[in-house]
This record gives sequence, structure tokens and C-alpha cells, in this order.
Amino acid sequence: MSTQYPALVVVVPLLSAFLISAAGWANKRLCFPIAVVALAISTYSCFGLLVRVLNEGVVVYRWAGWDPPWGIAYYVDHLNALVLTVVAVVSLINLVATKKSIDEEFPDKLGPFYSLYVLMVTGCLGIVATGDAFNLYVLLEISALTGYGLLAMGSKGRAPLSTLNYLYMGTIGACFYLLGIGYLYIVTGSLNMVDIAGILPSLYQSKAVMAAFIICMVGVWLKMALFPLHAWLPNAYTYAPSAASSLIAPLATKVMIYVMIRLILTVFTPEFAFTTLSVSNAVVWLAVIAIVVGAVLALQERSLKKMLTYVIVAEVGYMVGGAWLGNSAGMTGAILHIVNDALMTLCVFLAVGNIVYKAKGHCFEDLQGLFRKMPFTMGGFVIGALSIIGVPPTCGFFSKWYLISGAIKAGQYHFMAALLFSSLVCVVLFFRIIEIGYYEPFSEEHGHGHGHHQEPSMEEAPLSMVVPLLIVAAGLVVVGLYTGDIVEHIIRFAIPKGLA
Amino acid sequence: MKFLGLVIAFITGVFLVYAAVDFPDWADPESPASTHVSPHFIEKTMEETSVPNIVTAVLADYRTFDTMFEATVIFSAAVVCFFVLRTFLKKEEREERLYRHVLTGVTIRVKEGGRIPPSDDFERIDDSWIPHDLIIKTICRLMVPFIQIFALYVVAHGHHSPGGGFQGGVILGASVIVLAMSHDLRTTLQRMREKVVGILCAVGVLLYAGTGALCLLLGMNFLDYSALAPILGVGPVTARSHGILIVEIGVAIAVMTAMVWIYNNVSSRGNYNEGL
Amino acid sequence: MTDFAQLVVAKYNYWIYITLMMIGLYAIISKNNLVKKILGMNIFQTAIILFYVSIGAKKGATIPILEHGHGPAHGAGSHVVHAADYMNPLPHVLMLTAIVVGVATLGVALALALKVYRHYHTLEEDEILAQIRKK
Amino acid sequence: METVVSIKPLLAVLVSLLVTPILASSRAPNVREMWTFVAAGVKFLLVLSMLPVILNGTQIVYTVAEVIPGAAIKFKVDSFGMLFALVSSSLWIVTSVYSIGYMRGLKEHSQTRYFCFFAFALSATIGVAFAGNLLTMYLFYEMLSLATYPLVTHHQDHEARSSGRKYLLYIVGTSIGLVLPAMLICYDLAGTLEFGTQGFLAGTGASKSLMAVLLVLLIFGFAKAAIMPFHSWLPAAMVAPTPVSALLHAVAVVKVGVFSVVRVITEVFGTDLLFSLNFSPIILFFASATILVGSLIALSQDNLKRLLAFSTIAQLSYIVLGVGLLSPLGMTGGMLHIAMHAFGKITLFFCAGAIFVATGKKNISEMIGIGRRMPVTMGAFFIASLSITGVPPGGGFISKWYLVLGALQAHQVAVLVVLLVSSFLNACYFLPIVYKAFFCPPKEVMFKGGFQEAPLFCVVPLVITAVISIILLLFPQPFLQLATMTVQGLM
Repeated sequence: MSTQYPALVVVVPLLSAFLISAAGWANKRLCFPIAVVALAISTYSCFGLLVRVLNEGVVVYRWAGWDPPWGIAYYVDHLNALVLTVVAVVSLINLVATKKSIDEEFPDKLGPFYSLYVLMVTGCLGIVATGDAFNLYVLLEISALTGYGLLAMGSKGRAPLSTLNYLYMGTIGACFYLLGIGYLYIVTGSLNMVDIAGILPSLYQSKAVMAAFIICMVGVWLKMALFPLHAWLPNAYTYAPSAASSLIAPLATKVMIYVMIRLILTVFTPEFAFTTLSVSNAVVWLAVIAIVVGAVLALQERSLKKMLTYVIVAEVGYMVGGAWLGNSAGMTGAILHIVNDALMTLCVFLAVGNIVYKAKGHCFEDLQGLFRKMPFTMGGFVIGALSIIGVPPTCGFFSKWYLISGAIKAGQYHFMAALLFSSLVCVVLFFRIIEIGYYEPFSEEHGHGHGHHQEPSMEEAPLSMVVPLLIVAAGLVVVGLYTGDIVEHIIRFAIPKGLA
Repeated sequence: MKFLGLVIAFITGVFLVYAAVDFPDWADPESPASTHVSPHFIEKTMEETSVPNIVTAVLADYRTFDTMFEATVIFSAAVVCFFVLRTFLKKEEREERLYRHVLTGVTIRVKEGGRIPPSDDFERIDDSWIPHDLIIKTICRLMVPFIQIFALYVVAHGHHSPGGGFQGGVILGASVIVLAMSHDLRTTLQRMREKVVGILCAVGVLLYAGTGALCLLLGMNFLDYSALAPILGVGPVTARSHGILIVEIGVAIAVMTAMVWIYNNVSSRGNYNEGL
Repeated sequence: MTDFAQLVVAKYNYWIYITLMMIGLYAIISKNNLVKKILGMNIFQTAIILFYVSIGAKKGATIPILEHGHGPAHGAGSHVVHAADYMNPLPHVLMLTAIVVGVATLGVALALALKVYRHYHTLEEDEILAQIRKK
Repeated sequence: METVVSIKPLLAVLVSLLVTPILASSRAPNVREMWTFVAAGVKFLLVLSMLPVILNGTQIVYTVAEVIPGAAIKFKVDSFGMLFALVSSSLWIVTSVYSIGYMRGLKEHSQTRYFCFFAFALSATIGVAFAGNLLTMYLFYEMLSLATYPLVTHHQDHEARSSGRKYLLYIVGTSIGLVLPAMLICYDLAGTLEFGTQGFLAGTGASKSLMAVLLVLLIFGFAKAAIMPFHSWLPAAMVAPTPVSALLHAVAVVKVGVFSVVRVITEVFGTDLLFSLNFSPIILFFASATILVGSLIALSQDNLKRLLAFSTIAQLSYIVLGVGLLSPLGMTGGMLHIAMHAFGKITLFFCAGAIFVATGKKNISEMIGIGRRMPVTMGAFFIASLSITGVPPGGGFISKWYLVLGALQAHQVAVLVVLLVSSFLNACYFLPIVYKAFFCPPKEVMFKGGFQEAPLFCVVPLVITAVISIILLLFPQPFLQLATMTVQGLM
């Protein structure tokens, strides 16, 4: 069976999506178990695949039995396998963690919800696994379309509106990518990434290739919400249902960053991206601006969820900048940050989900006294926050470490300054939240001398929501401690030797 | 905003024109696109899949993995429309309703909590109800079977002529939508219930993906139809051809129902009354 | 000058698609009405579809359906097929997918626009924003 | 140097973490406090059990995870780390006793949280003491900052909120803004962050100006050392309950800062490197300025805890000053001062707390004649203030003696003057308090009622620490031995 892992990763959730949709008409209670089983199998296959890749190197899977470049093939290498695993794990945990809130929010639409959920995951997994440039586009659209559906079901009015804006931007982004692939196709005649990479070196001076690269990048940046193309993201995520935002916020942008790195590393080769085209500096500057603007805009927000969405905008800047530093430390940082950022975004968004579930709001005023009411949720939130700030031993510190050391090696001190600046702003951002949650709404006569006042009782979210959150929070620390192994055994192989 | 749009569109245009200079001329037989991968398809399709329509062969065999997701895209679009728009009115029974006596054309209003008239002669209508035009109604009803037969032809003949599951499915869907437009949504829903549409849509794509999974269970790669040879009792190459037909049928079902499903939800804004 | 004219004529397909695309892009950014934006988006997608399909064209070639393939009597491989005789099938296949994606996106976009309309009773973006600000 | 691999350092760090869940779940105060004692005791014993090995001149190392090449999360127990660990783990036991008396005496709220984060903070302190490289030290340093935030803001009122903000701004702001980039540049230069007696920056060939920048970044970055101008968090943090101020802001937190600075001077740069670059005056200048200014401000304080805070700021810089002298005797004195000051200052804080518990007084002007009511407390206060001033029978005499010798050894007359002037200032702000307490007639009515001490739980610990302060003068082992061993290793 192990030769079929690449197929199982994508196919099992896909099949389950149809089953869920059909089952939704018969018995709604069947939907959740099917989804869990499917994603669990997919996650298991991802781990199996990762182990295989670690032992054997690149795993090639030929769909329908055709050889590339005629058929579609998956090339699963260290980079894919790592991101695949993260995607699968994140989606599985989120599925379990948000069951209660889904049950509450969509009691009569469970079938379509889980179906879309699983399809969204399938799309992300497929994007990460595929070795065919056009196949990537189709999967991009699957994950996007299902994402629109999930996001639009949040608050009435605002959610559909912001999702519609997301749809415009997302479609333009995907179309740009498609156009770029068309340019590549017109000059190489191939759609297979490895095949294209083999043909391209003789064409590096062609304007068409340059245009293809830039168009693809712009498309991908649009979809990952890199400043100044980020305008769609904050509203779309803020007004979405918690279950959807805690799935899409960790995955969507990170998967697009994977696509960018894949294009740079495999399709166009780093040599072309960083040397032939002299745009690295400009992109790093763009990333710097993205980080600073994201951080500053986050400071203005009075809603926890919206604040976090601006943090995502800043985090996108981290990864884009890291990848474009053009050295292996920066690239390592960017790849590591894909993993870490997915986990820590999941962590904070799950916490927000729990808060919304109990406190019925995500504005700052709703957070007062939460440490007393929901200590475990807030504990998880704090760990996620520390990771975003970059406090060791949480994983966020280590990816930041690689990013900064990449910046130092590349001499891009402004990028280092931006990272430090955003860390400091994150301290302010998160401690503001923690402060609000820590101090009670009633403040007078507090403290000593009144030890026996009635302490408000705990109103923690259900166990099925809290336990996954705490698992993710613990995961942040564990991943942090295993950073060395991840870099040494996985990421090192994902980076081409040529990169200094 | 207008100015910004102009500037962006203009910059993009100039950039694209600049890059297009390096492209091969239109219809140049020597262009890379025509010389690298595609000749293999043109020259080998017949012997590898025994399907003369190369587009079908590439669509449903060489790049069948893409096509499966293509069907999935349409499926997910349908589900999204349903998910976003559909409103289940639990309180419907307590609202005011209008009924029309078909034979006499008398309209009665049933107030809150009132009983539905027991006779079959009454049909439920909305307050924006307009009488159907008899000519349109009749002609459309007459056309529907022909449209559907043609659609089946398109599906089945996809191996040899332009056509296939998507095209046939769309035509099939159109036949139902024609009915819905010439009559009203309630009439169509009586013939094709929401539940049936929903389940068929999933079943259609499931047929596609399930075929692939069957190949996988038979020991070959996913969607490698030659694995079906022992079951179908034909050689591996012919099995590919048959496999293509199976998935095309699945696509046709999925596309038809997806079209109908999207129409149902969008035209009635999700409350499944008369529709347009 | 003739070189330039030749260049323009020989690559006319690209100019058409670029023009269409600019129109679509402009509409998406500048239009105030949400449905007009959706239309712009569709024009944008169509431009790209046109571009792809034009890649597949080949002078002196016919549609990619093998002429001698009809009927089982001929069987596989009985005629030698020359690649130059048939158009490139791949772009057509790809665009079949892209068209379906376009339709799907359109459906979803309309559904969302409907939902927006149901809540705000208008599709003009500035009016909607004014309503939001008022709250 | 000989090394032994052992998991003990990790256990010593984690042992207080392990009781954290039990603390959190326990609703019965007695069980909760018993667990605190168990944790404190086990931790002390673990530290103590490593002492003989260290005294033999062996190092204990343990690598937890190789997170970044050349910068693992790694523990290394050497003589200097041992000195600090011994001080802080032994004082935790005493403070636990005191905490019980204080917190129960005042019927404080959220005592479970309090004990929980207290244990957490101690973990981090031991972690810093045993850190084997700059990364690990940074890790536990940050952990300590965060763990102490709920302690500092324990009262959860407006004052606590603004102080907490200031605390975090200074501590976390500097560690991220200054230490992190400096650490990364160091890593970029040296490819490693391992502490070594020669300093890992030696031999990297970086320019003098870059080195100077790094030194400044690192010394100010560890803002817990409260070197001016990064000192004002410390008086602000005095809003915390007194046991917190006592252990954390006289011993754990500030000493962690100073400890880190000393580590930076000795094992990141290395004495030879600093000597050859002639950076000693930079350190001496900032340290001397802090000593004098801190002492002068202390003179003008009326709030006892604030006075102690400024005194602490000044005393911390003694340690930096001693090490910054780069002479063997000066360094010995500086290191020894960690221990001596800890026992002295904790006694003073305990006294301040005991006075507050018993009478509710915070200001010195209200304590006239208090010696009649609380003679034991004020007696201990007297001994401790002698120790801080550097007069026998206080143990502080020894460390100051070494500092003076070190200044002479390094031919730094200016430093000598600073030391003497500041000792005089110390006496100026401490002795009047004692004098007024015992020899002035009480103004307050409540002091006339005769002998009435704070609860036993409060008084016993402060007597113990005061006695230890005296004992240390006579038997300064093992601290003196550890300090001299460290200096021998460095020179």
C-alpha cells in the first residue's frame, strides 16, 4: 500500500467529500465521522509519505499510469512531504476542535459544510503534492471556491460582501497564475514542473519567461495577500464562521507561499529568480513594508480576530522576505515558518473560536476577565501568542531565528529591523489582549484584604474544543524543540545545493 | 478608483505586449507548444487508448486527474451555492400562503395557521405569480425530450466527435432548466426533488473518483483504466476506452445535476418557491 | 515599418487577448456595481481562455479528431498519424477545464452577490459601504 | 576541563514545573503549600547533590535538543552557575515559608496562581544559572520575564496594570530589541553560541566598533540587571506582593540579569578579548554611574520598598563593576556579591513585608519607634543593612573587601572612590531607619502597645536569612570557593 500513499493523501478526502454530501441527505450524524476518518487516513498517509521520502528521496506517482510529461505526476520531495503533513494535521485537528461550533452554527447544513471542508483540504493537499503546473491551478480553484463558500457563511451581510471581494481578487490571482503557466507553456510546450525546469535554462534571456515568472508571482502574491495586495484578507477572515477561519487562516496563505517557493526552487530555479532577474531587493523591500504595515494596522484594531488577520499579513511578509533573501538560511526560515505559522495561526484562531463560542464576540470588550472564565483556552492562546511574538522555546522563535540570520547573511538589515519591529509590536498587541483578559471588569476593591470575595466560576468551552487547542499549543513547543531535526533531516534536502 | 483601474490595466497591458513580442507567431507549426508534448498525444492516442477524439483521450485519460478535479469544481460550486443560499423555512406553515384553483383560476389566501385545501386541484403560487404562456409552455415541453436525447448522444459519442460528459451534461441540465423557466420551479422540483439532485450530483463525481479508486484497488495507479480490463473482459487498451466512457457518464450526471442545483438555488434565492 | 506591421499581424491573437484582458481588469477594479465586477471577471477569464486556445492553432492542421479512427475495422495503429496534420489538443483540454472553473466561479459569485443583495438591498458598492459606515 | 553528562540539571529546572499542575488543580491550601515545599526541597537537594562534583572541578552538561547547529538547548553546570543556583534555590525554601505567612496574613486572592507562577519563575531562574549557551540563557531569561508578570501584577488594580506594562516594556522590549539581534550577529560571526571560558567571540576577527556595539547591546539588553538608564522598571515592579519583591526583585530576576551580564562579559567576549580591546572602562563607567545615582536616589525615598529597590539597583552594579574590572580579585568580589547581597537584601525585603503585615505601614516616616513593637524584625533589618553597607558582621563585608582589592589590583582609583562613596551613602540611607526605629519615641499609637511581631511564618525566615548573613562572614564557603574557582578558570 505504501506505493499508493501519494494517491491516498488526496483521494481519500476527495471521495469522502462526495460521500459526506450524499450522506448529508440521509443522516446528518454520519457526516462528521466520515470526515474525521477520511482526514485521519489522509494524515496517516502523509506521515507514511514523509517517512518514505526521508528514506528513499523523491517519490514519483504517475496518475492514471501515464509517464510525465504526458500524464500528470506527483513529485513528492522533502518540501512537499513536510508541508503536506502540516496541512493534513492542521485540518484534522481543526475539524475535531470545531465540531461543537459547527453543530451550533449550521445545524441543518452539516452535509454541505463538511463536504466543503474536506474539499478545501483536498485542494490544499493537492496543491502541495502536485508536480503539474496546470493541475495546480485546478486545485487552487477548488480550494478557493470551497473557501469562499465556507467564509461566506459568517455574519450576515459583511461576510458575503467581503467574501465576494475575496472572490474577485482570488480569481484574478488564479487567472494571473494561469496566464503565467500559459506563457511557460507557449515557450516550453510542457506543463510538467520538472520538465519545464529542464527546458527553461536555455530560455532564461527570453522576455516571455521573465513575464511568465512575474505574472505567476503577482498571481500568487495576490492569493497570499502580500502587501499591497492584501486588502481582501482581513475582512474575509474576520466575518467568517470560526470553524472556517481557523481552517483557512492557517492553510490558505501558507499553501500559496509553498507555491511561490516551489515555483522559485523547482520551476524557475533559484539562479533565475535571484540572479538573472534582479528583483530580489525590491521584493524584500516589499516584504519589509508588508511586515511594518501589517503590524501597524494590527495595532489599530479593536477586534481580536481582525487584529490577528493583520498579523497574518505581517507573517506573509516574513515568509516572502525570507524566501527572497536568496540564501539558504532565509529559505530555511521561510519553509520552517510555513510549518510554524500554520500551527501558531491555528492555535490562536482555535482559541478565538472558543472565545467566540462562549463569549459570543471577538471584540476587546468581550475579553474581560477571560483568564478567570476560560483559563485553558487563554493558556493556549498565550502560548500561540508567544510563538507569534517569537519567544523560545516555541517554534515561532526558531523560524524567526533563521529568517533573521538569513537577513544578516544577505546584508539585508532592513529586513532584520522589520522582523524585530514586528516582534515588538506583537508584544504590544498580544499583551494588550492578555492584559484585558487578565484584569477583571470590576477593578475597585480588588486585591488584598478581600480574599474571600466570591470568585466568578469557570465557564470553559467544551472539552472537545479545549483539548485540541492545548494539543496544538503543546505542539508549538514540541515542534520548537525539534526544529533542529526538522531542519537537519527535511528542510536541508528541500533546498537546492546551489543556494548559498 | 477609476483612474487607478486605468493605470493598472494600462501597465499590465504594456507589460504583456512587451512580453508577447518574444512569442511564436500565431498558428506557427514550429512553436514549442506544437512540438514538445502534443505530438505524442496526436500520434500515440489511437494505439494507447483507441479513442479517435484526441481531446477526449487527453481529457479523460492522459490528464484524467485534472478532469476529475474539474468535475469536483463544478460539484463544489453547486454545494457552495446550496450552502450559501438555501434557507430552510421551518416556520413556513405559519405564514400566509396563496393557492390557485387550477380549473377556475380562483386564488385563495390561507392565513396563518390555516389548513391547506384538501383538493389536488389547487396549486401553490407566490404573490408575484404570472400566468404561464401556453405556447411557450407547450413548445418547451415538447422540446425537452429531444434536447435530452441529443444530450445523451453527445455524451456517448464523445469518443468520436466533439462532445463528452461536460457538454452532454450541460445540455441535459439545460433541458431541466428550460422546463423550470417555462413552467415554474415547483413543477420541476416535483419531477426532480432537491434531495435527488443533491445525491445524484455527489454520485456522478463519485462514479468518476470511484472508478479511479477501483483501479487503485485492482493494483494499478489511481484512474489507470487498464486495470479494469479483467472486469470488463477486454484488452487493456480497449479498457481505457471503456473507462473513459464510464467517467464521462459520471461527469454528465454530475454536471447536469450541478447545473440544475445551482439554478434552483440562484433563481429562487434559496427558498425554492416559484423561481424566475 | 513593414517589419513592425508584420509583427503586429503575425501575432494578432495576442493583441486581442491583451485588449480583452485590460478591459476585464479595468472593470473589476473600477466598477462600482458588484455584478459588473463579476462581468469584468468573466471577461478577464475569457481573455485567458482565448489566449490558450490560440496557442493550439497550427497552420495547415485540422481539428484533433483522427480521421481514420472511426469504426473498429481500422483498429489501432493502422494508419500512421502525423502530428503536423492535427491541431494541438492540449490547450483545448486545458481550456475545457478553465471554462468549467469559470462557470463554477460565476455561479458562486452570483450566489454571493444575491446574498449581499438580500441583506443590503443594493449592489452598488459605495451605497453598501455607506450603510456599513452608518452602523 | 572534565565534563560529566547528567540529566540532573534538567531535572533541577523541571522539578518546580512538575508540581505546577498539582498546584493548579489543588483547592486545598495546605496541600498546595506542601507541594511547594516538596518542590523547593527537591530542587535544593538536586542542586546540592551537584555541588561536590563541581567543587572537584568537573562540569556537568546535558543537551536537551540540538535546535540550531552550534546553539543547542543545553545545560552546563559550572562553578559560577552553581553559585547562583545555590543561592536562589536555597532562598526559595525560605521565601516559601515567608509567602505562606504573608499571603495568608493579608488574605490575598488567587494564591494558587501565585504559587504556581512562583514555581515557574524559579524554574526559569535555575535554567538561566545552568544555561550552557547564550540561546538557552535567552530562552530562560524570557521565560522568567513572562512568569513574573502575573506575580508583579498580582493585585490586578490600576497601579499593577501600569507597572506591569512598564515591566514588560523594559524587560521584553530590550531582550527582543537588543539581545536578540546581538545574539544573531554573534551567531553569524562565530557560528556558535557555546559559552567558553575564552569567550566565543574571541578569534572571530570582528572589528572593534562592531564588538563595542555588541557589548553595549548585550549589557543593556539584559535589562534585568537594571543598569541605568534601563532601571526604572525595578521601582515600578515593587507594587508586587513583598515575597515576590523579595525573592524575585532582590534575588531571582535582578540577579538573573546580572548573572547574564557577567556571563556575557566572561564567556561571550572573554576577559582576554575585553582586555585587549580595552573595553573595561565602558563597563566601569556605566556601572559606577548606576551605583552613585542609584544610591543618591535611594536617599530621597520615603517608601521603604522603593528605597530598597533603588538600593538594589546600585548594589547590582557592584557586581557588574567587579567583573568589569577584569582583575581576578575584583571578579571574585563581584561574583561573591551575588550571594552576599542576596541574603542581605532578601532579609530587608522580608522585614519590609513583615512590617506591612503587622502594621500596614509602607513609609519610613511612619516607622519611627517601630523597634519597640517589632524588635526581632528590626534587629534583622539592622544586621542586613550592615551587610549591604559592607560592614562586619554582615557578610557583605567580604565581597566589598574583594571589590576594593580588585580595584587596587586593576589600578582603578576612580572605582575605589566610587566604592567608598557609595558605601557611605548606603550607611546614610539605612542607618537612620534603624536609629529612628529603636531610639526615637514612637509617634504612632500602635507602636506603644508593646511587643507584637508579625506572624511566625514571616518572622522565622527573616531571622534565618539574617543569621546566614552573619555566618557567611565567618564561613563564606562554598560561595567563596566557587567564585575563586570560576575566576581561576577564566584567568
